[in-house]
Amino acid sequence: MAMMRYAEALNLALREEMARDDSVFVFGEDVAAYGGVFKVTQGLAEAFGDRVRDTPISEQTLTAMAVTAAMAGSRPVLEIMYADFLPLSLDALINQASVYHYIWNGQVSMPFVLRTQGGGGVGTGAQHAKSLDAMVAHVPGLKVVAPVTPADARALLKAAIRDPHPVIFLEHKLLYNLRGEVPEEDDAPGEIGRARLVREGGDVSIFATSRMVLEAEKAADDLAGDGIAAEVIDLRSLRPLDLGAITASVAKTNHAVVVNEGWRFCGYTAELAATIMDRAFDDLDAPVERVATRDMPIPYAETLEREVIPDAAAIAAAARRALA
Amino acid sequence: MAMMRYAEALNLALREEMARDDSVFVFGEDVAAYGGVFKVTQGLAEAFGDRVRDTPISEQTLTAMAVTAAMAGSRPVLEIMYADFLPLSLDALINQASVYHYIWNGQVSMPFVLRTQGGGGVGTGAQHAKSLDAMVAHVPGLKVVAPVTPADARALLKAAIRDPHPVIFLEHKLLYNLRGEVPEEDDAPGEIGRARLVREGGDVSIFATSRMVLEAEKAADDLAGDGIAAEVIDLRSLRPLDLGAITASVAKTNHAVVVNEGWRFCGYTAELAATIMDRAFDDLDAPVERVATRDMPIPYAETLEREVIPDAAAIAAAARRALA
Amino acid sequence: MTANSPSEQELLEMHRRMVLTRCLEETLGEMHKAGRTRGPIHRCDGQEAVGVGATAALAAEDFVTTTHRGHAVYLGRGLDPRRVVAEIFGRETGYCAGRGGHMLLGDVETGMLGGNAIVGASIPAATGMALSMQLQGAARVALAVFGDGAAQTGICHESMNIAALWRLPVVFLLEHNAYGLTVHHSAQSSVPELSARAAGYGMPGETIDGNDVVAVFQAVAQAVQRARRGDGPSLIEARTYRLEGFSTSDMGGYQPEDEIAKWRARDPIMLSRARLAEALGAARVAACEAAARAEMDAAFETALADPMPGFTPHAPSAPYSEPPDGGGR
Amino acid sequence: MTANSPSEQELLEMHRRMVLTRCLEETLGEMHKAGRTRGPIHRCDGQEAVGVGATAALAAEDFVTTTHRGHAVYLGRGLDPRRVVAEIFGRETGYCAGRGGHMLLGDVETGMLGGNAIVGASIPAATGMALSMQLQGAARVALAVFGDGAAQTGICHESMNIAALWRLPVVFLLEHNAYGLTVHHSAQSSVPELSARAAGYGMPGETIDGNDVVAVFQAVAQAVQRARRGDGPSLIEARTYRLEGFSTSDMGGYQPEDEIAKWRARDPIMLSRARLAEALGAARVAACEAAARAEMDAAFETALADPMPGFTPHAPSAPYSEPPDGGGR
Ligand SMILES: Cc1ncc(C[n+]2csc(CCOP(=O)(O)OP(=O)(O)O)c2C)c(N)n1
Ligand SMILES: Cc1ncc(C[n+]2csc(CCOP(=O)(O)OP(=O)(O)O)c2C)c(N)n1
Ligand SMILES: [Mg+2]
Ligand SMILES: [Mg+2]
Repeated sequence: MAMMRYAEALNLALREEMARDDSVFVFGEDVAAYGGVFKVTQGLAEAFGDRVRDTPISEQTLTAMAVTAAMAGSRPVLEIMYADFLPLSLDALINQASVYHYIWNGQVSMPFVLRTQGGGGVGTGAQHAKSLDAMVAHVPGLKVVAPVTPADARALLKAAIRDPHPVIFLEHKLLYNLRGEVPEEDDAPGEIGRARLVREGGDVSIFATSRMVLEAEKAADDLAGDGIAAEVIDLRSLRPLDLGAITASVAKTNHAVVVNEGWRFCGYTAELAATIMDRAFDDLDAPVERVATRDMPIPYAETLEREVIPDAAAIAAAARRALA
Repeated sequence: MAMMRYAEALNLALREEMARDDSVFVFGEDVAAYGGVFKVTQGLAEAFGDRVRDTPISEQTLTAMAVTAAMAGSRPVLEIMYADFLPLSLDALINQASVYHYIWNGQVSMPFVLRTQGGGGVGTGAQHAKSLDAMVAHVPGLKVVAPVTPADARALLKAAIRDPHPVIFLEHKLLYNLRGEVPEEDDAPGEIGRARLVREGGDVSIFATSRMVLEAEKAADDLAGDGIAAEVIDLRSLRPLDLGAITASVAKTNHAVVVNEGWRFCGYTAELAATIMDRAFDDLDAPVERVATRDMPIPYAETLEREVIPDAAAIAAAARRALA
Repeated sequence: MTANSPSEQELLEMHRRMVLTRCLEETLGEMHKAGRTRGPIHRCDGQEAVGVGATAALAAEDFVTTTHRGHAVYLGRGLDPRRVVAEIFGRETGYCAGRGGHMLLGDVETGMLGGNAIVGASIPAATGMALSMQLQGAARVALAVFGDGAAQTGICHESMNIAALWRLPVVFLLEHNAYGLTVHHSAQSSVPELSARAAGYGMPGETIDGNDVVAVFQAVAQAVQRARRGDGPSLIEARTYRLEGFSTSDMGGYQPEDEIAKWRARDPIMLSRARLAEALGAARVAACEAAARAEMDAAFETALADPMPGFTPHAPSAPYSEPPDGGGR
Repeated sequence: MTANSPSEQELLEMHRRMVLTRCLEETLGEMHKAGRTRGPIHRCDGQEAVGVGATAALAAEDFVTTTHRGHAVYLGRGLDPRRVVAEIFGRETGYCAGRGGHMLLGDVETGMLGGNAIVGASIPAATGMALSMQLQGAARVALAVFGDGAAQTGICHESMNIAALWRLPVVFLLEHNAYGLTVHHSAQSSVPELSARAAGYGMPGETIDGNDVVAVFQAVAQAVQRARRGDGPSLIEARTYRLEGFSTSDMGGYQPEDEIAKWRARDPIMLSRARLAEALGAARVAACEAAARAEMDAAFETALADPMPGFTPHAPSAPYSEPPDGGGR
């Protein structure tokens, strides 16, 4: 076991996979010489030379190149600096990556990873603070993961790199400095598609993603003060979903809150709410409560931004509504 | 009243609004000399000259230009030939159009319309048959409408052009030849945000969008054979939703089926199902049934395509499941 | 004779593939009129020299990507006509078991990866394959075929910049047929000669006669050599013309008759036939053409008798299914 | 003296605005060190001549769009320093009531529409405004300021092609400061001189000294005249240098010391000061600078005392609310 930052855990996973498999390469803006603006790729260029490349600012083409470099035998790991730029990647994801495995009748697989980071809270403004999880999760053929702990960051990035299909790997700007135990000796990849039970509880299930898991934990603390036992589940994998974990928890608590930092309307919480209704309708004593970012651009000023992005208080309030 | 094709009704609306307001202009691929590949803009170039422009194949920039041309005092109507290309427009929609009205504190409005057409059923293949409604409906500050009848096509396009905010106008390749009555003498714009009651019924509510409304009507016929009275509601406006119409219908029938031609996971039916649960939980006797396109690329061969895109049979089966 | 001059045998084979393509297009035209095709079909009559000449200049292990109008590339690359026709008609025996159709045909065996109906997408596609080859240290080249309309897309610019910057082994072949859908290039492109843009990326650019299969072969062969040597990409603008309209759903009216006539007089198959007849005698050429015609006829006959695919949700659609136990409708 | 030569008064005013900008940047740097800024701030120290010289060449009714590094454009365009500072510190009195921050500042009054933090987005933004002006028959021009990194984006290509094709009244001003974030232009761009790309669109292109405010003014004034005449767009590449790193979150280490020193010796404010001192006397220039400094200090003092905005969900956020009765969390 070693304590390390989330960003360091990602760096470790990249190093391990690049050392293990020559076909893995890393590219993106500022990832080589500078080591990435969040320092996730630090030192990789020194260790792996040309397999780590700084690129021009051309997200659309870089994503399309990841798809076909993967078809041609490489395992690209592309860094898109902010999730806000995912719209630039979407054509390649929807009209290329999503298509070929099925349409070409299984002739090709596309083992690439698109790493990006989203989320707000630090005054980066409307074009650098969004979570567009729902947009990528909507695309068939993509897997979407969003680890919260350093250990999961490492294990799931390794799994993503080894996966024969495209994986969108969602990080969060406020997670990079989070420290946690990482079992250095165990270098097995994680399993994509499994949720993580963060905290057990019998009264209400809170299903959250990415940094919202930390807010959900705080909300659970708050609720505990009122004698409410909240179960907190970190979904980890946004697609595919761990349906077993979800339905088992709702069967126990009969109340559910779903939390995601993206916008609400047509957002990721809609799928979670609809899926829970579909799979656990008879277990539900109240409608699933959705906690999401307000349906508006994210303002710069701190006094405004904090009203727009969800926090522990909003989650606790939703849990209380569910139980009311 | 005049009988006309859906495409003709759109053409009429464009003519009327261009004649009424000099600031309206139309641009897009093949819209001028050829009159549009679906002939919606036929004759406009002859009538309005330079205000109708053929463009290079540059969707990303064309969309961004629509945003700022609108800011600068024009009312652009941009045609994006296939909804499959909406990913190319998304950066301009999410990172530009969505942003400015709020972020600039109300200094600007952006009265532009993005017309496009989606949907499958005629062998156009994985890159020309999709419905990406959920992607645009997710973006705050955009309105999204999808008329089904020629009368609504005309009235809502006029409303969209006059709206001070961006409107995404979703057509369907299989609707263009649909004929219907259009009240030529009444040239008032429609009202965005109002659903249309297509058929009354007391047993189950079917909420559908675009061409799926026609399939829902066929499903209702089929269900009627079994003595099941289905209420069919054409949402018309995907954002904003007509919540009153939705909750009133569910209060009456206690069962709901939601239908959209986009993919299921994180798709538009998820929002509908979640919203209905949220607003009408106590009225629901069964979970909301979702009918959507299978989560996979749309195959070319007819034998495959028809298994992937929803039809009346799938809708009727969902209604029967809801009532089971 | 330059180092890139095709042998007589190669010339005859290119001719055969052009004729094969023309037979495919003409039969598709008839089938369309008879109401037997599904979805739009983009014929390349008059442009066969581009796809055929270019693919003839590739090695077996090279890659090629093409557009919605890729029939000459498919057959130029040596794909089996029967399986091409089967794919166009959505049969289980098609290259993609009917899932792709004529615009999205892909074949891993021959590196034909693949047709692409998003305008411009063939460009970054080939560039990505070239990057993979460079990283793998493989002397394999990727050829991107794309249209004059596609040259105006953002990904064309981004790809050319990246390819030139990194000296990727890719060849950019701009198939300039004067129109992007119904719009003349003068209303789409700010410059009449698109090869002029190569200078903005510091790579060689030239405009050639795209109706001369030998000129195409030679220009592409030279660019392929350059790429294989590690000297980076080139841009070749092959001027040609689309004789049969944009697609089977084209309502026509925008291609002037005299323009069509002018280009019909320079039909690439006619030009090639004349050249070959001189070298090999008219009889040998006629025999070659007849064989090609017969081969394509047989391809249609067999393919049309092949079965349509049945829907089996989970093979190879497994990665798409969500939730795991079914998803979909 | 050409027709585009600024008067002495204009020169002094440009100098004042450059100094105003430098004071803003330096004070922001101090505030950042003191932990009083929020989010990244992109300073333009050393590049002031580009934004200031260019906006000085515009008429009052023209439009300008800029980047995440737009301070010289804001102040060059004559925006009120107090409201600029207020916006940077998220105050209710800022140009956007604190909603935009320093990267997304917009002001309809002056046509400063606006800063943009999506790299490249200022280019189609200005092009769209120019299209609107052309259609309205207005003799108003749109100026797009963008970086050398932005020149590699697809929208740059698409916009230049469309603007040249339609002869739109737009001026493309490429502010080449040698880096895109931390990456040197030689690792981003396939050609050393980006003005070379203008030829690919059939428009004039030139590379100028971006640290000489007069050179910038003259080049932009000429391009603006051309655009206003209806002769279409131009590309101006202004070579300059970013003295203070990418942003306040830059960890440095990639800009060589001797490179910085070389450019520091050509500081645009120094160059302008020397020229003006010769013409007007050092005292007058010093007085002008002191006044600018005082104005910016006052702007900070007032702005920092201004209130933060309070959250009111529905004004002007009405079009966003969904469902109508609240939405959001
Ligand atoms: C991104 C995108 N925009 C628009 C279309 C519709 N479309 C299909 S082909 C075509 C014209 C392409 O012109 P060109 O690249 O010259 O190819 P050609 O058809 O002439 O072979 C258009 C606009 C598309 N398929 N993809
Ligand atoms: C589409 C997009 N990609 C990446 C970024 C992150 N980013 C912000 S500024 C920048 C560098 C821009 O370089 P340049 O255009 O030269 O402007 P400069 O910072 O030098 O003024 C990058 C990569 C972004 N904001 N938008
Ligand atoms: Mg063409
Ligand atoms: Mg720069």
